[in-house]
Amino acid sequence: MTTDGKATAAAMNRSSAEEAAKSGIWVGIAAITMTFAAFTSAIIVREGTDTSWHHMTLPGVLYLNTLVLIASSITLELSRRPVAARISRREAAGQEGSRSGLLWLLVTLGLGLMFLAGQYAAWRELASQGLFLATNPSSSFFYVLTAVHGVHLLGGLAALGYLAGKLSMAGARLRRSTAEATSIYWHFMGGLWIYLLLVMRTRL
Amino acid sequence: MKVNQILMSGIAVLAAATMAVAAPGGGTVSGKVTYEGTPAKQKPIDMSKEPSCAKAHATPITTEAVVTGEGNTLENVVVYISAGAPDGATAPAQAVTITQRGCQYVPHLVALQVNQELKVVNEDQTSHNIHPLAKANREWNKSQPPGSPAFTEKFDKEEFIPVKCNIHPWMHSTFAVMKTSHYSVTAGNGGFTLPNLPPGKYTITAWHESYGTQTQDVTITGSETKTISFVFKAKPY
Amino acid sequence: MQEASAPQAQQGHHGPPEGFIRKYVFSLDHKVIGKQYYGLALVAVFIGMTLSWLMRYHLIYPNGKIFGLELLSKVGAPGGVMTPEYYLSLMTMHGTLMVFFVLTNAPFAAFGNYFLPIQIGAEDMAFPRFNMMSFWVTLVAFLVLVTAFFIPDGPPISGWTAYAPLSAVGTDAGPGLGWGQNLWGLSIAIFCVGSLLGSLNFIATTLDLRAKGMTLMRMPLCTWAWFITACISLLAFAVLLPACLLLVLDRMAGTSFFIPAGLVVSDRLQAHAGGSPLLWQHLFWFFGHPEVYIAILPAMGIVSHILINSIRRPLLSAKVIIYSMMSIGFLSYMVWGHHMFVSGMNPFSSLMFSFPTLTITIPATVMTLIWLGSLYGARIRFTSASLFALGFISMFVSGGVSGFFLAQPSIDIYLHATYFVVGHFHMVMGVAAIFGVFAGTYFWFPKMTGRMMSEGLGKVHFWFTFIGTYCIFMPFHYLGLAGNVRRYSSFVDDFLLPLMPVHRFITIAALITGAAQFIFLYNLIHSRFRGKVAPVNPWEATSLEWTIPSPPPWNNFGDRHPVVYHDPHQYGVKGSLGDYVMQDSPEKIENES
Amino acid sequence: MGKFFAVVLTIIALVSAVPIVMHTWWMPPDISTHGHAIDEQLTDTMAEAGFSFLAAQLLLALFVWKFSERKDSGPIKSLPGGAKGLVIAALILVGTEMLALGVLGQKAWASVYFTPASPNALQVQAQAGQFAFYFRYPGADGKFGALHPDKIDEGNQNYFGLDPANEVEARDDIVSGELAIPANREVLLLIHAKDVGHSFYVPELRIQQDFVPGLDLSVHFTATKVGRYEIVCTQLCGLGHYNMKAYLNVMSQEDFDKWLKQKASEQ
Repeated sequence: MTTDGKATAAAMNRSSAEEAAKSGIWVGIAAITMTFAAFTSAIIVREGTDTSWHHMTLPGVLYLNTLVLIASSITLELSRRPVAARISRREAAGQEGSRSGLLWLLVTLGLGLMFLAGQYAAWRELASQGLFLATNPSSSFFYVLTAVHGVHLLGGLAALGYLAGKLSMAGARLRRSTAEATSIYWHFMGGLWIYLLLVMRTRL
Repeated sequence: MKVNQILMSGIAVLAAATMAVAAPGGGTVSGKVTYEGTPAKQKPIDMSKEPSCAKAHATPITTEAVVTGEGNTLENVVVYISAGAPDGATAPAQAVTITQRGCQYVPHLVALQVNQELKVVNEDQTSHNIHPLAKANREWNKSQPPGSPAFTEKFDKEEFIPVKCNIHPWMHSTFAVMKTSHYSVTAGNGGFTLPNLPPGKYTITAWHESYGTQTQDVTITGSETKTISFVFKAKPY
Repeated sequence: MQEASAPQAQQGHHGPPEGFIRKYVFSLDHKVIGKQYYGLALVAVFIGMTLSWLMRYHLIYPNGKIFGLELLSKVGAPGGVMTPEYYLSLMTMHGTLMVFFVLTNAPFAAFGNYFLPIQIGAEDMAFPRFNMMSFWVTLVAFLVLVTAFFIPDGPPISGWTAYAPLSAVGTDAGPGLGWGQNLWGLSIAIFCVGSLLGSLNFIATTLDLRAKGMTLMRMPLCTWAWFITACISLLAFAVLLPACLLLVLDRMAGTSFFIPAGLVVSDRLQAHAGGSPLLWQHLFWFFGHPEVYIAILPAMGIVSHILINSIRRPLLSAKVIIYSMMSIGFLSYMVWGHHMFVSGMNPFSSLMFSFPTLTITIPATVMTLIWLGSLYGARIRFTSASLFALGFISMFVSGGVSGFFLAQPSIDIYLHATYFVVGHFHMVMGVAAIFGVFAGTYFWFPKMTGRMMSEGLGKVHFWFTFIGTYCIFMPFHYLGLAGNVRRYSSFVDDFLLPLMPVHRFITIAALITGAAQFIFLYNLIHSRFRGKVAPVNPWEATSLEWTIPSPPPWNNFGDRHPVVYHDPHQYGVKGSLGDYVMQDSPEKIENES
Repeated sequence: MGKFFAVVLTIIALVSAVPIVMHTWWMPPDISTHGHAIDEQLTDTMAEAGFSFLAAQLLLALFVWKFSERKDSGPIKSLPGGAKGLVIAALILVGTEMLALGVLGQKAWASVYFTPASPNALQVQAQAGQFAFYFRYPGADGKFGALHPDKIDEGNQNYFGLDPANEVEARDDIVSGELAIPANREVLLLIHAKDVGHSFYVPELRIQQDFVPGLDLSVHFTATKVGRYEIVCTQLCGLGHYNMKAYLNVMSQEDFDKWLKQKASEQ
């Protein structure tokens, strides 16, 4: 410990920085959970005070979207092992990694975009029924929840894009923690969506 | 002689076109506004929340939504030419004044022309708020603390604007913003006069804040005085 | 995990900044960001204080002319006479600026950013880019809010609590409720984003970037306070953000989250239906009460940190302080309903909210007793910093005891919305937290700038501020007991007229105390350029910030990676060369726990 | 410096307590049947809070006096009992104190909120709007006419939005700008907000209740002393908030009957 204190300390700092990305993402998830908990309680309070609560039928495309999002989580997991291999190989000897990680990552990205497109289709469907943001409380909550979830999902897409970019560039350095944090966040987005779907289905 | 006449009437038309008020001579429409039926009872206003104003009135004043005179006459009716009057009347330079005195708008109704200045004065020892609930014009909402100077405002569109004081809910008024310069507000005897009308066909409208509008068509051929009357239906509630 | 070699530059960390912009404007350096936060809070606090002067003057001379006020707003102050709505505008801006941009920024974001990484031996925050962003986002929030002064309608009049539907229905409800209120909602939403980013950074940094040997229990108490505050703030702002979003949608998109049916505002039937005004109150106070602790906990930490240095001995128990702060943080989420006792909430829930509120008294009392008990047998050094730390204890007690009353729903029936409440929160969260900031400023200024502040001026400033704030805020309680309602722009009720002499006294005290703050401003600016050059450790303190040069280099510890051997409470140590042992000194200490 | 601090702090603490002890600015005398419970609770709390305040400030002053600028170089001493003693003391003393206040406080709260109004209480509806209170009595038929927000017309003094043209119940409703009530009779006040949030506060009556738009609440109370008291708004409601008030007129039963008759003739 005393002989090469400087190098060890630097290494320690480095691994702590890796840890930080992971704690960071969990802390972020805590905050997002809190935000959606607030929305949920708003729905419950709002429903309780309203004598003429309009229930609505959720657009059918939402269920398809859900499947797409679940599929994206699976493809992300499929990319995990090759990406991890790529990272450790790069760190060990600086070799080029396999392309399959990148491929699965791009598939995930594509599925994510498909989900957003599907959400947009759901909005269009509601709009064609004459249900807009301000039409009634159910539709207000529907647009707000899907929009806020969508914005958070866009953040996840940006992270996926960043990962894919790094992977496709030869010689670019990619940190394991970035990859892990991104995948934790993406799975969380999926879980959050299923929760929201349940809330919207039972309450709105 | 004839040429002279033509010239004169030409000048008159020209003058009427540019400045309608200035048409000298011409015809006059006058008359009376009355009501039939039982008007709603005007309730006394409880000003106890504003002691300085309550003191200003020996006996409690009543609301002024419907003010009547002897012989069923109706006060605060705006009678004006709604069609037929030459356009382009320019606003008089003189401002009309509305005063807040004893937590009341004096006068209760102000008629003024588009772009004419309205001067707002607070004579009370309390803050007032003037909030014209305009739709066509720009809505504004200003407070006037005691001791602050009078201010002026203008309206650029024709509109009957209900006005309220946000601090004293019983204070209500109307700003009748007129496009024409031919208008008259009935006094206690219900009478109105629209003088200096060049020959032509006119639609005369009478407007009351509670009873709405009535119209009549009148044709002026020379310098005669036409008498017309409006009768509004009053309801107890 | 085996690491083969150290990489050349660490990602997330940065090299020495180059160029003016990178160094001082868009800096990634937590120290510069901390100073930027401090500067923002300083600007905000002087604006806020000026507003309070204008309000206090108006309260005793409601028809008095204020020179120059007409220039700021012709509609708000025709002829220099303040209108009732402009009073409320100034009040709203005072509250919002002080709570968000001063009490949240100064003790937490400013000092926390500067000293948290140093005190745990880190080179920077975990995510320097997020850190920079959080400041700039906060600055945007500030600018958006202040813009409200310069729009024709003026700032909003609905108070810093922005109760719906007053804040939601728009200009029908009064001036300032158009774009002024929109700007307010947007500003607060943006502020939430900045605070969330900041809190995330604080938590990750504390958890993962501590130097070798820096166990959690060896962290200084102020680091603990910032850490706990970050946890509170993360959850609180995560609720205020959606609440603001819904409010802005109600205002701008025609939704009805907070607006019920059948409202007739300014003779106009509103087109909304079904919303719940109480929903806004619940969401707001779920944030609002923890916000009180976001303001006060960092001050408690800073004061504890400075106190042990001034009294030259450890606190009776640092652990108890830490656990008390944690339980306060935890309880702060269970008490929001005590702001709503008379709001028509179910009377049973009032009781449910009353008990945890009363329970908060216990950790608060424990902390006070620990501070007091630690003075026993000490050797107190009197610096400006220690005076403000002692003043903090006094203020915290004075503001705290009035909480006994307001925690009880039955008494709250009488005291709710009176000046008693105003006195209570100004003392306990306003003045007490500001005392913490003053203490921190006098204490850390040498480290932040490399120069000492004038102690003489500092003490003059303390005496004016200490006596002055008591003169201002103690009488607020008397007014409240006599039933004086808050948020009135002038006092026209018969039962309030006999209280005018008290108001006059308060206004005079406020003008003098406010003026004394310019002594502080002068001291701050003058010492920055002309102060005595500061040594590395002027106060003979133990924590890591005092082991590095004043001001610290861009990477704090240079190439050194500090190793920590002790907790920071080693004052009055027997057998040591001085009476204190620094955290990174390998010296062995007898009986160290 | 330390001694100076101690002296100043002692003076501040003692001077602060004087107006409280002397009741220089104090609650107006209570005129309600439930108010004494609140007053007692407040007095008890004041005793406990006052004691805590003085004890803490004077202890702070004392310790600062004693341990400032100690000249001897002796070792630091510690408070006998240490942290553990203090924590236990705080837990027991403050814990029981707070528990006692909490439990006792319930009684006063319950007297206002948990007992229902008696069925023959006088029903009055209070409506708050920017920036005045209006009160409505059901009139001879004992029934309130329905409220129609679209019919509200302040210029005609139709503050509640009644529809007397179509509804018989509304015709005899008595609307007044002051709240007149008979002494010693329970009053059930039905709380209704017209526009934004307001609050009904009569310090003498020890009653404060918010008007929440969209949520019709009620409070009940019995006034015992004849007199005229101010009702003020305590919930920020807009620019005229400071000026939003009405009078509570507590009368004898005969006077009240007369008043009601006179008001009915004005409608």
